[in-house]
Amino acid sequence: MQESKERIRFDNVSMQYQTPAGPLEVVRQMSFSVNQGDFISLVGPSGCGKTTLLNMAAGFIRPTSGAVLLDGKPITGPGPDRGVMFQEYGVFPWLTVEQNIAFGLNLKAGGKRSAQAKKEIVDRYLELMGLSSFRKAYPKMLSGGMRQRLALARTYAVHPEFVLMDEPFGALDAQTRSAMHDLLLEVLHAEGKTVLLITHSVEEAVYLSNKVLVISARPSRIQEVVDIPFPYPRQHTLQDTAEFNALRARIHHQVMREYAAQEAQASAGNAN
Amino acid sequence: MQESKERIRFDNVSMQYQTPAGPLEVVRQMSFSVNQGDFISLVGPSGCGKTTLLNMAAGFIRPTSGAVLLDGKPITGPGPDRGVMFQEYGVFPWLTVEQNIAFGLNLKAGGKRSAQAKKEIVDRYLELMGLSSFRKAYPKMLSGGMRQRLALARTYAVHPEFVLMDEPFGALDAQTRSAMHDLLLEVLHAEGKTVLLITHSVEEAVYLSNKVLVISARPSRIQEVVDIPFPYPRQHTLQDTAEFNALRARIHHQVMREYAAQEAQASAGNAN
Amino acid sequence: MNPGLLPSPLEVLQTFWSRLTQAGLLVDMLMSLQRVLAGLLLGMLAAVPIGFLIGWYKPVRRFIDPLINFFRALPPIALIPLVIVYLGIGELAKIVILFYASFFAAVIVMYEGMMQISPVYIRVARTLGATDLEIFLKVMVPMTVPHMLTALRVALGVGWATLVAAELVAAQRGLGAMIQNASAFFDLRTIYLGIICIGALALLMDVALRKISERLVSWQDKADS
Amino acid sequence: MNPGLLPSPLEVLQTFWSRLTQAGLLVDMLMSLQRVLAGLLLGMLAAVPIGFLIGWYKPVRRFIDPLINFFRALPPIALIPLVIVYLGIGELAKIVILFYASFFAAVIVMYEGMMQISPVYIRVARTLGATDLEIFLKVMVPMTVPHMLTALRVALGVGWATLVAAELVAAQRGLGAMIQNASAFFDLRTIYLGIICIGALALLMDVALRKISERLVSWQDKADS
Amino acid sequence: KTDKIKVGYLHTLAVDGQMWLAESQGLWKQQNLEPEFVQFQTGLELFQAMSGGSIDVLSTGAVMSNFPARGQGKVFLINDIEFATAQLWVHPDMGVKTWADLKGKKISTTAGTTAHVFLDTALKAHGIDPKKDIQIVNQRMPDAVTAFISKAVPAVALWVPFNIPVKNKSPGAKMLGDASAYYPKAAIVDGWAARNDFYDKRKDVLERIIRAWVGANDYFVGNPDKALAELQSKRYPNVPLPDLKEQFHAQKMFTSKEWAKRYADGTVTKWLQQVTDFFVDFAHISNSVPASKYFDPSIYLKVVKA
Ligand SMILES: Nc1ncnc2c1ncn2[C@@H]1O[C@H](COP(=O)(O)OP(=O)(O)OP(=O)(O)O)[C@@H](O)[C@H]1O
Ligand SMILES: Nc1ncnc2c1ncn2[C@@H]1O[C@H](COP(=O)(O)OP(=O)(O)OP(=O)(O)O)[C@@H](O)[C@H]1O
Ligand SMILES: [Mg+2]
Ligand SMILES: [Mg+2]
Repeated sequence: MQESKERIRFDNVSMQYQTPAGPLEVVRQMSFSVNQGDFISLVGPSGCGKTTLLNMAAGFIRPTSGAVLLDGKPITGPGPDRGVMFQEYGVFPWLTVEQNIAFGLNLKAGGKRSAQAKKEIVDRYLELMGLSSFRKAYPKMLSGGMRQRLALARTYAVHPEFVLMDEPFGALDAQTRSAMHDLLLEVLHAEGKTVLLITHSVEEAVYLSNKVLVISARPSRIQEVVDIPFPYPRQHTLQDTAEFNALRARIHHQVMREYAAQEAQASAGNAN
Repeated sequence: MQESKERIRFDNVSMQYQTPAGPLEVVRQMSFSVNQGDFISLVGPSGCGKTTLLNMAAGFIRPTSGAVLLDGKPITGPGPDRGVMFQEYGVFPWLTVEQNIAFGLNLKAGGKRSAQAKKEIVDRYLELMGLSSFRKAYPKMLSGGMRQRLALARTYAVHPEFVLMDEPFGALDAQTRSAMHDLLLEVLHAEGKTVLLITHSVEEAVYLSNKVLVISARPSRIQEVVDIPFPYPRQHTLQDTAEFNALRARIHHQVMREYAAQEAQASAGNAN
Repeated sequence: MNPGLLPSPLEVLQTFWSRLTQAGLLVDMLMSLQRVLAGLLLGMLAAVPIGFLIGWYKPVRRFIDPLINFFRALPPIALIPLVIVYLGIGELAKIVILFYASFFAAVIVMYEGMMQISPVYIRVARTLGATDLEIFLKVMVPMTVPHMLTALRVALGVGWATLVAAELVAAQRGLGAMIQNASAFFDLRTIYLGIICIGALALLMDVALRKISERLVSWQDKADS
Repeated sequence: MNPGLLPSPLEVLQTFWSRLTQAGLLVDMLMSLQRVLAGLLLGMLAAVPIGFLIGWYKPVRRFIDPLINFFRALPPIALIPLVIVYLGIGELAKIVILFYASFFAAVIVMYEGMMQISPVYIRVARTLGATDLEIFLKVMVPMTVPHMLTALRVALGVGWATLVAAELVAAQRGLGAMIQNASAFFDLRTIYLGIICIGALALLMDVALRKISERLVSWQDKADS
Repeated sequence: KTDKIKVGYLHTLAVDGQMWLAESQGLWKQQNLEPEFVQFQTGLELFQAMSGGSIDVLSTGAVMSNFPARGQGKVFLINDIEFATAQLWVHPDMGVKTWADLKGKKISTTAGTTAHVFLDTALKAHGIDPKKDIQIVNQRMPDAVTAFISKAVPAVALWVPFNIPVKNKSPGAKMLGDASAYYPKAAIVDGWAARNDFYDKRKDVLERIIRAWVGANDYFVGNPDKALAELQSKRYPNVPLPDLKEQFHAQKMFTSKEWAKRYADGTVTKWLQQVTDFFVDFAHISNSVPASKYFDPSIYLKVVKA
């Protein structure tokens, strides 16, 4: 992957939440950028502020200080250029599976498409996600993993420029997950999307990304930026190579240290 | 682990859901039993019916045919003997973190404990889960992984005889997850609990259980019952042994085949 | 207690029969039904977008909310003089009073419902590029359908309960007018007949509404044990 | 339009001042406030458990629901004869009418609220060993606090709007009595003064209620953009 | 030994004038009565309260001939005649200048009240069928007057003091007639009724009520100016004295001796029966009690010899 244009930039970003017990510093002076075509993964201990960072890029919250820029301009709100897959899915309970997928396509922002074109997109994702036989079902009839896949399909269907994903494969079994990886790489490879992924699986991060950001415990900073040198397209066999496993182990180790720090801090009870 | 008394028995259980598109057969004639002190993991493709099986043991739904028995008597409803950790957590949004943990302790079923004893339990789990500094926070201020840990704490705090858990560690990073494994084994080891665990991590299943049930794609049957021969207490180093990894790979392979079957079925669109 | 004050069910039944056959009870029922339906319909049509507005735009809320809380507390009877002066004593005047009552009962339920929508759905819609209007139409409206139905049920009861007041505006026919004429002459049987008719019609409408609402919110995951 | 039928704000203000200083307007306000509060309180006390019962026990629902829908549509005015005959003309009679109005407005909101509680919370509580009563007290009640507050706000408006009817029962003092006495003399200024006082008191109560409710439901994750 | 009694009343001069005069002159106390006065808004609630036992006796207007005819209460005392208190007002500029012009028009009034009874009598006297030729718009009186002033209806049958806002706010309006035109052939009387069981058991109390009333009534008839000034200052502070005087002149009063004659010769009974007939006709009262049964002149005649 070549060096390319900077798109999203976190510029000395800090974030404090107001809690009843006083302000809680979550992110401290963090800077990094996401270039065109990047696939960046964020790994770090639970509660370190990954969702917070993603929400900033999505435009739902603003940093207490510093700025999050998109093509040099501060992000002021969400937009269809940045597709977001939420940790809680946010599948619309009042819509059927196929209506959920079609939701974005039927918006004005989804552009003009013929009914036939929309149907084709919906059908394609229904099949890719293994939900074809549930197209008319309401979300309450789906299993946890099926809901997660539905949310994925809905995000992919509108073909956003950026894909921001918060643990998008957490509720999937190993095999479904692996298929979802392939699909994601395929979609990206075909369309040159830029991705920001939050994951707890270091393996997943290494396999998918060209860059892994290891985030430290709260108040979080960037602990390490690991460039992943494997070329795209990637094959499953990559995961069996020694280089892959060495990288994985190194990052694993890094995260581990972070966890210990977080532990110590939590026990001390000094954060809140 | 020695052969011991049978506690929960799935006896030729079948389950059909009514959907607008007609009945959906999820579980087909499944039989297995859970003995006193067992730690049984269920692995299988997303949507195969794992949560359905757990809900039967918990007493929320009844099989369409067959029976789920507890000590020989059909299960007619939920009870405090069977602690359940739900896939959606179900953390009470109107209670603070510590109130959530104390919820079960303050019920009549929680028995009589002094305020001091309750506080000790709550404090202990707050610390074990790394939530001490958030004791007065409402769930809306927690991250996804923190909510999951809170739900765990609430389940453990009442010390149920059976612990039924649905992907309890899915939202946790590798290190937190590992700590949670230790905690679970510790709790079990100390108190001889019986556990039924649903997980997508074969590694986790092998590391924790004495028996892994591989469930097939819908309509689900038991594909294989794998006895895990490693003695308790277990050490992390176990995961680096060849035996462990051989078992893991075997089960992985099994699940993989199941996934392919599920795939084929979904594409055919014959389920619904 | 003086038994003469409470007519027996049989007497009410007799009155029912004689009014049905001779005094056009059906016409009264129909007139009242029409008015309540019209008031309810208009009330809901106004309550839904206004409930949305105040649930959505903070500045609007700050301005409109006190107004709504002031006006919804005013007794519908108090409106009658105003209505007569500005709208006369025709059908419109009565419907306006029923509109008033149903609107204010419904808008507050709508508004509180809007406030309880989980923010995640709105966020999702935004990231998919939904405009404010689309969020309203495609997220708020379907999510508040259960609240809308509650609002409608509340408004339905309030509407019928206001009927007598509405028909104080010079109604010649209608159950409310019938009750008033009967009270002027202490005709208790007809008063109770009218009351029972109102209750029965309201009950029927409510049953119908619940049937519809079960359909509309079949997607909801309801607790049943 | 005839301007003589609408007193100017200044005239109403003058009337306000003279009634405040000479005619004990404060007493009227206090009396009415007391009655509305009492009716509201009793109404809510009944609506919460009954809303729970019908939201919870299907058999009870099937039996009580039609009754509630019948009675809540009855105009409070229609109750007056019954109330006078059976409860006399004392304070109790007026409060019962206000109770009636607030109860039926609140119970339906409560009940619909109960029906919308996500079943997962009830399931969690059951697995922790909660009894029906504990589920009611520790899950249903806190989860329906937002609905309870909505119910209370709805009932508040309905209560004030029913005040005039309630004070038809031989009230000597109170804003409703003041309005009625003034109507007997076509004293428009006092009528409008009374109406404005009702609106203002209701508004104040509503503001107070919202302040309390913001506290009580601070745990809720609300949409604000 | 004093007797406590609960007295319900409507707050209008024709109904509570004598009652308040007796109070201010201490006549109730003289009769060893300790009345508790409870004000009501309409005759309906008044009679309901009496039937329910909340009050013992009541003083009211034309409904006197309605409720007792249904067996609720016994009339034992007459206050005065609604002489010119009931009036018909019209808008000449809406095409109603004469009685004949009323045909086919809407007339607002409050059903079952003095005004309605008067309207019925007057229309019949002018050859207009109240059921077919005109349309009665039933409203509460303030609403009826509002409708008339804002010209939603061309005519209104009202009672004093509602003539005052009409005069003030509709200068073009004209009074077509009042109830005095039909006196003495027909008259609407105001007066007192007692609860059935109270009437049966406590005739002694009713006698003492009459005694107190007689003193006040004769004072009122003898010194109307003084009495009105007193009533205005104590009981009608919001009604200007001239308005109150106008109301006074609209009602016809007699000394207690004069009343005794009319009790004795059946005139009062006849008047009551006429109004009862109206109600029976209008509201289809089945097996109504005739005035001769619900009106008992004997107690009054025992106190005041004819
Ligand atoms: N209430 C319901 N009505 C209809 N179908 C249902 C219902 N609940 C579950 N199902 C269907 O039953 C099947 C099994 O669901 P279940 O939730 O048990 O799967 P699971 O194994 O837990 O999957 P996951 O790993 O994704 O959570 C799914 O296909 C789902 O669509
Ligand atoms: N609205 C809020 N108010 C107060 N504190 C908050 C709020 N949202 C998040 N936090 C706190 O900020 C910290 C970071 O939260 P965030 O959700 O970003 O974590 P995360 O890295 O996504 O964790 P996880 O992996 O568990 O999802 C947590 O300690 C959380 O308690
Ligand atoms: Mg997160
Ligand atoms: Mg599941």
